[in-house]
Amino acid sequence: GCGSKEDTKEGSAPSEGKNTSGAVDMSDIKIGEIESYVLEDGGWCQATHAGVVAAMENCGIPEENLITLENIAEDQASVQAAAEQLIDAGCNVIIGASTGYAGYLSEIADEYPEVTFAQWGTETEGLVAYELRSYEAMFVAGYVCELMSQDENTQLGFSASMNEFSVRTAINSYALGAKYANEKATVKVACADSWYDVDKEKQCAQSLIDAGIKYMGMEATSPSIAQTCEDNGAYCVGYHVDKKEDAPDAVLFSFTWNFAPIFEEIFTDKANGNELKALYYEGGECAKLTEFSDLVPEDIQKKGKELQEKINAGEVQVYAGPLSDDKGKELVADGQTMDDNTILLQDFFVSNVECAWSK
Amino acid sequence: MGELILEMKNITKTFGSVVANKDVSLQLYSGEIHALLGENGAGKSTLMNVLTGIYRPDGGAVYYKGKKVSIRSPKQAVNMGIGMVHQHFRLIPTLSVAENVYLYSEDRKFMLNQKKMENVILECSEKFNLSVDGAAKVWQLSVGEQQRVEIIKLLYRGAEILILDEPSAVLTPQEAEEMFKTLRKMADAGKAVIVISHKMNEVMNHANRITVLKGGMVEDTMLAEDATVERLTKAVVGDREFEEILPKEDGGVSKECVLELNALEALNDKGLAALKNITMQVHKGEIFGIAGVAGNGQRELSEVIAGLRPAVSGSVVLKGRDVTKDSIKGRIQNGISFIPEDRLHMGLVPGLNFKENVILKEFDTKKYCRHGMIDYSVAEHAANRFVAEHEIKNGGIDLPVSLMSGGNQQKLLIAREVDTKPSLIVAVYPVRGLDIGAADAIREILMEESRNGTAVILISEELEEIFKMCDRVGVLCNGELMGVRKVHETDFNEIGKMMSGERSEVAAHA
Amino acid sequence: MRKIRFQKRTDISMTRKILNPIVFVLLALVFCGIFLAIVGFNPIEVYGKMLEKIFSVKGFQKSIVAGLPLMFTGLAVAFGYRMNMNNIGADGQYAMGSILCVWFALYGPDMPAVPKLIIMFILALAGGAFISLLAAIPKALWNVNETILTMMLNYVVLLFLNYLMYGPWKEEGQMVAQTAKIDERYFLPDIGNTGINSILIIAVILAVGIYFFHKKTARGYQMEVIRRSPSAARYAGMNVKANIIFVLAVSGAIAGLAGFAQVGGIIHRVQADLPNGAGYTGIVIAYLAYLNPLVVLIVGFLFGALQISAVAVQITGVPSQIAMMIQGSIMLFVIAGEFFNRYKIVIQKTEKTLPEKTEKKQEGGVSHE
Amino acid sequence: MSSALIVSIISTAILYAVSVLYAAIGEIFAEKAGVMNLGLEGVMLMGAVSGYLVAVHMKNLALALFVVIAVGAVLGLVFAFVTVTLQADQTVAGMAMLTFGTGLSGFIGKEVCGVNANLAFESIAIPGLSKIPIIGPSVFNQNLLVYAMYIIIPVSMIYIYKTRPGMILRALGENPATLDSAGYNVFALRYGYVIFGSAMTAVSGACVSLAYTNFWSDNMTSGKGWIAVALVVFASWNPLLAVFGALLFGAISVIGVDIQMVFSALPSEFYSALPYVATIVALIFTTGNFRKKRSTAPAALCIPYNREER
Ligand SMILES: Nc1ncnc2c1ncn2[C@@H]1O[C@H](COP(=O)(O)OP(=O)(O)OP(=O)(O)O)[C@@H](O)[C@H]1O
Ligand SMILES: Nc1ncnc2c1ncn2[C@@H]1O[C@H](COP(=O)(O)OP(=O)(O)OP(=O)(O)O)[C@@H](O)[C@H]1O
Ligand SMILES: [Mg+2]
Ligand SMILES: [Mg+2]
Repeated sequence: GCGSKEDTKEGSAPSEGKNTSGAVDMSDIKIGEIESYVLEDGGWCQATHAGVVAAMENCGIPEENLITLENIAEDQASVQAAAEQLIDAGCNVIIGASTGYAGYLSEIADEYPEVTFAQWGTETEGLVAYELRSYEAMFVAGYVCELMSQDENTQLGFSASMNEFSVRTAINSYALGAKYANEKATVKVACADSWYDVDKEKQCAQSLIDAGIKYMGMEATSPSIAQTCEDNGAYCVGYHVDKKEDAPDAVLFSFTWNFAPIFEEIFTDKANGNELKALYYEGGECAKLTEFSDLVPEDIQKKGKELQEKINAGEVQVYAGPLSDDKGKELVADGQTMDDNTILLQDFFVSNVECAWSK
Repeated sequence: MGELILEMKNITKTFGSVVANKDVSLQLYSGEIHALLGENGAGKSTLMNVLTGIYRPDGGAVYYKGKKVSIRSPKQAVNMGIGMVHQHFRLIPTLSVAENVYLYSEDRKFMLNQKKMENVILECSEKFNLSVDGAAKVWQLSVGEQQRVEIIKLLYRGAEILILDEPSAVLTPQEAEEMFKTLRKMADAGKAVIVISHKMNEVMNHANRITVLKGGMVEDTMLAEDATVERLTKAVVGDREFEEILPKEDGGVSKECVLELNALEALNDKGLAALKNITMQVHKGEIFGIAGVAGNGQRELSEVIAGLRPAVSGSVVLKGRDVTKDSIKGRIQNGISFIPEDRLHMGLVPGLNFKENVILKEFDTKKYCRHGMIDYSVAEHAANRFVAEHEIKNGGIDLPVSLMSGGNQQKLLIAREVDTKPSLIVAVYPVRGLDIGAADAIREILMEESRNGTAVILISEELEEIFKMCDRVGVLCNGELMGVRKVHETDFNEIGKMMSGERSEVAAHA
Repeated sequence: MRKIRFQKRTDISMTRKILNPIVFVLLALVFCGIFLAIVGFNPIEVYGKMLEKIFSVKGFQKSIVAGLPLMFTGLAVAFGYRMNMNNIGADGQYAMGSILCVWFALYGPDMPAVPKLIIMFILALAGGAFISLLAAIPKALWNVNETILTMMLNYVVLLFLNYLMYGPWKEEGQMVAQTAKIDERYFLPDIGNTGINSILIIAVILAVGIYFFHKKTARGYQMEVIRRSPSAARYAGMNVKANIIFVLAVSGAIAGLAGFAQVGGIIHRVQADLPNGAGYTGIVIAYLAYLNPLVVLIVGFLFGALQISAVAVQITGVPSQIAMMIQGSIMLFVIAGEFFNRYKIVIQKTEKTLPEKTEKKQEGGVSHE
Repeated sequence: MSSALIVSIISTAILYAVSVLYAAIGEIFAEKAGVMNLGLEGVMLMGAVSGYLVAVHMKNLALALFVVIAVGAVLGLVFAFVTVTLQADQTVAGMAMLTFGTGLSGFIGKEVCGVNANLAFESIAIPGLSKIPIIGPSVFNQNLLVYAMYIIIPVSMIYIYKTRPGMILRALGENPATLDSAGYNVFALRYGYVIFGSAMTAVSGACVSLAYTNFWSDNMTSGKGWIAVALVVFASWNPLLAVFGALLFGAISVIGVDIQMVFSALPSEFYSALPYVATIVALIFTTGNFRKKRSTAPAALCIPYNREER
């Protein structure tokens, strides 16, 4: 829920500290959003932007209080110029949506104590970081896919963009979900080595299909994976945003980022003059799966939803021991769970990931 | 002579500040061969380029068959039947001879038929006695052969008015003779021919009328019958003192051997044997002529000596030292100086200015260079010295040499080469395309050098020149040295026979 | 009837040379202004914001920061092209320079700042030169097209860079695909309190050095001869192969310095995709600067300013793509405008009709090409 | 390797190859005419977006293709005006085209970003031929743009090397002055080929947005234009060699992904770099003058023609 006007008035007196900026009226919150690519990318930027817009609406911040800068490269001059430009235009909340911005925004955060810099990623000095427990939803995705593939007894696949921590999180969670459904399940991974490359993404999907895979997860932006699956009678789980439109006959459901609750929390804290947290870290509603499409059988849909509820209730832990990586090294001992910081910055692959390029 | 077919009236053409043509008027009758004479830079090519639509005149008019025409593009000129063989060839090096000819023809068939085209070329070249291989790519041809392709192109297209810009410059006297016969045939068939030339004898023998340009203006026009060498010379070079070179005296040549070639073999650009078992010596203070029809290994010989082309076997010995394996630079330092056939693109850098060209060969020697830095003031000094010593005319030593006339370019090139104090000069067609004044100056420089003890290899197609300047002459045919003669012990006849492949075993070591 | 003719100018005055591009930049802005107005934006406001940004102190500083890597890549490309060596691999050379540089800064031995920086500098040069040599050697020995070689190497080196950034060299405990910051002792200082890093001084010294290299040295002369006539160069005994290797290596080394600039002077670390297309922008800069190293610095700065002002344009609601379009238009107008630097328009009275369109440029002058 | 895998590799490689070949072959024609356009990527994007816009709004593929060609032609006209008439530097003009095209395509494509056109060039199996083992399903079960390319390749080879206009084209890039004095209109010819090349490049864009995949997104060609530029040189300005190069590149990058999944111990970046490394190696072996081969680059490439220049 979003803080009302009363909440604002009730708010504690402005306290000192970098992350507090005193109470402001909700309608005085002016947001500057910095994106590395275009808003309509059908991926990350689109998801972030949708979250910002939804949060503003929920909080009653007028639409015109948002300024968005697209295509801001991750270089110092551009990022800092963008932030300063936004601040000059009156923004008091700057949202940096690309990991690469963290260092540059952190450098200038000091100069603008009244401005809140909300930055995607891990905690960074001077910034308010936000992160999602995306692994929970991906776990369910892997679970559902494995249930579907069990009849045909095929391996699962995963089409990845880069060998990077957030991608690895998606892969591992997906694989663990599959394992949760079937102890023997394994996931084969193909990597495009690019955040966006229509050709490579298509080739990855094609190679997975050629290797006999029928169900795959993905961490990629363009619709080419979904469309390749559709052309070959395979299925995939969409990523970033709802991908159903791209290939209705191939997309089972999608993993989506829902940043609205987090941004709402940040805006409310800002409006109330609460001390802002160094890290806003959410799961559940924030990293969620879309509705299952008809391609997923009823009973499996039900099982999927049940698992989701169990996770939300804390009954199932995704990164629970015993857990070892693909080299056999123990990651989590039996009866323990992995701490979130390790999950966020994971640089391993779990044992049932078949990934040639693990380090 | 037939009726007036073309008339140029008061043509003026300027390039920036250069006035290339001023009030030039010219009449052309069908059935005549009209010769254009004049110094380098007199404006002959420019005038013809105006006629073929390449340049647009600033003033004046052209009348074709009595009607005023404005020739705006080469296309228009070609369609009117005006065809030109340009001084700088207009050939596509990567296409075959046949394709080049076909490109220029009126034939508009969509598909190409290589075999048929080659056959047509074969016929055509047989008919006019201009032998070229239709299937060969143009880049593989010698300059002389390329010239032949240009002429075939024109003949094949069948123009009404034929313009040839210095066609004989790259032909042997025999070839030139043949060509003029062909041109005469065309003229007799009612066509009009304009020939630009620097060779007075040829002009007087073959032309009907002669026009001399000087400084962009018409200096004199006459019937060929009225022409004399004196009159033409005066018109071309003005009142300037003009001495005919006297034939070289026998004797006075040292026994000291500067260059020795032993059983030298080399390949041409096509990878075929171009030099076969060449053995010869050149002595100090001697001018050694190489006679022969172009394309018989002259270029390869000069390049092997200069180091631009590797020898397959045999050796090049300079002043007793085997330099066969030496680099080009090594040979330059050892005193080999080379005046190449393509003076503008190999001997000089056209886009660079005068003084930058002066230092081309010695830019990194003590003369011009200290600690890796070039001292341009020394270069400027040398440039001014060259200008003064050799009466080189140029727009200023800071202008690109491409703007200088051919004669002056060659003077610059030779002045630079001589300035390196070489022990051997290899000069390939050094006076090709030069006006008589410039040619004379170039020859005089070479003679002077040999008098000072430099050995000179003079590759030339003009036997007259060889007989006047050389001590000995060797004849190249098909890459073989047919024989070597002292010029005083032989005659045109014998050399001519050797040029056509008759071997003569008389030894001629001085 | 009047006839428009283009007459070649014999000499072009300095004022014209400087004024002409300015006029055509303005024309480009007018063109884009009309476009902006059509799609519903106020061009005056948009341009106002742009100028405001460029002429603010911060904007100026940012423009220099953004322009610095471009200056190096521009110098690199211009240096290569002075001998007709088309080096479009400045991106990869820049990346390799930064990799070696940051490697030494982070993992090299601890030592005083000056020797450390000198070694970093040399390694950046070496990294760039190494990549460029991979193209230079096949070019020199077997005349393999250097344009394609350098371009392909870009992809390879950038994949290598990203491998390091996402993999083994990634800063511990951080998400960002970048190395840790180098030790503060090894930061290059700012120039006084201008907020501009002293790396600019290196760029200026380098540009002046290259300028005199071309003008005065025997090597510079050789490059000029080879550029204009390789056959004359061979004739004069110059070692064309060695010069190709030399020129490409130096060009790559200069591009490598962009990496040094980042590590030593700007971001003090290396991140994924660091070059960000600077090598390609460098091509444009080099050509627009007529390959003159001093002009490269100015054009490099202007491109930095353009990049920064593109941000400002978006503030007014104009999509980022239009900012890009404006950049493209400016480039197109400026080079098209070059024509009027070389030719002047003469309107003549004639009795004839206009000549065909394609035959406009027939009046010439003394050629200086 | 199973035959299904071979079929898949071949057909994916073909699909990839065709999407760059339109641009590469178009550019071969333009460069043989003496004009180089480095900004193929910009033109490609404009082609991709305009085709997609028409597909979304008009639901008509033929019309989409027509508009793509028209847009490419208009961009070609602009490029020709700048480089042929105004004799501007072709390198910068190309880069300007790249920036301009990328920007403009992104802008006009905003509204169809993420919109599914549901209209694309679908694979059509050729009766009979598609039954041949391996070759059939990989080569003769493709979309119309691929089949058109099967025709364009031999036609362009015949055109360039066997016809009179092709010979003129070869001459145009070598020595325009020669053609000029032989009465050909050098300017008109250059305009024609530049426009043709640009239109072909735009079709390459359509291959990406309407056949290879079916969507539009900003900058979606992600570097294909540069690959096409490289391909032209790689192929020594010969369309057939370009086909070979494009297939090689496509196949290696597909196989790279396949072996990436099988062989361990190397980072995936290594496999992603393979096609580029292979291009370098192949370039050295095919164009290196080990046997004193002549350079095949058109001699007048990038040099504006001006009659009075000398
Ligand atoms: N395109 C051009 N641009 C500038 N100047 C030119 C051009 N063409 C010719 N000139 C100048 O015009 C003058 C006449 O040149 P032209 O080539 O007509 O002389 P020419 O009589 O043919 O000489 P040559 O005997 O050397 O062939 C020369 O001074 C030359 O430098
Ligand atoms: N401030 C400037 N603005 C625009 N163009 C310039 C400027 N300064 C120089 N140029 C151009 O840059 C080019 C290179 O300049 P430079 O002074 O090196 O010329 P150059 O004398 O031809 O040099 P070089 O002799 O080494 O070739 C020249 O064409 C010149 O017109
Ligand atoms: Mg002439
Ligand atoms: Mg100069």
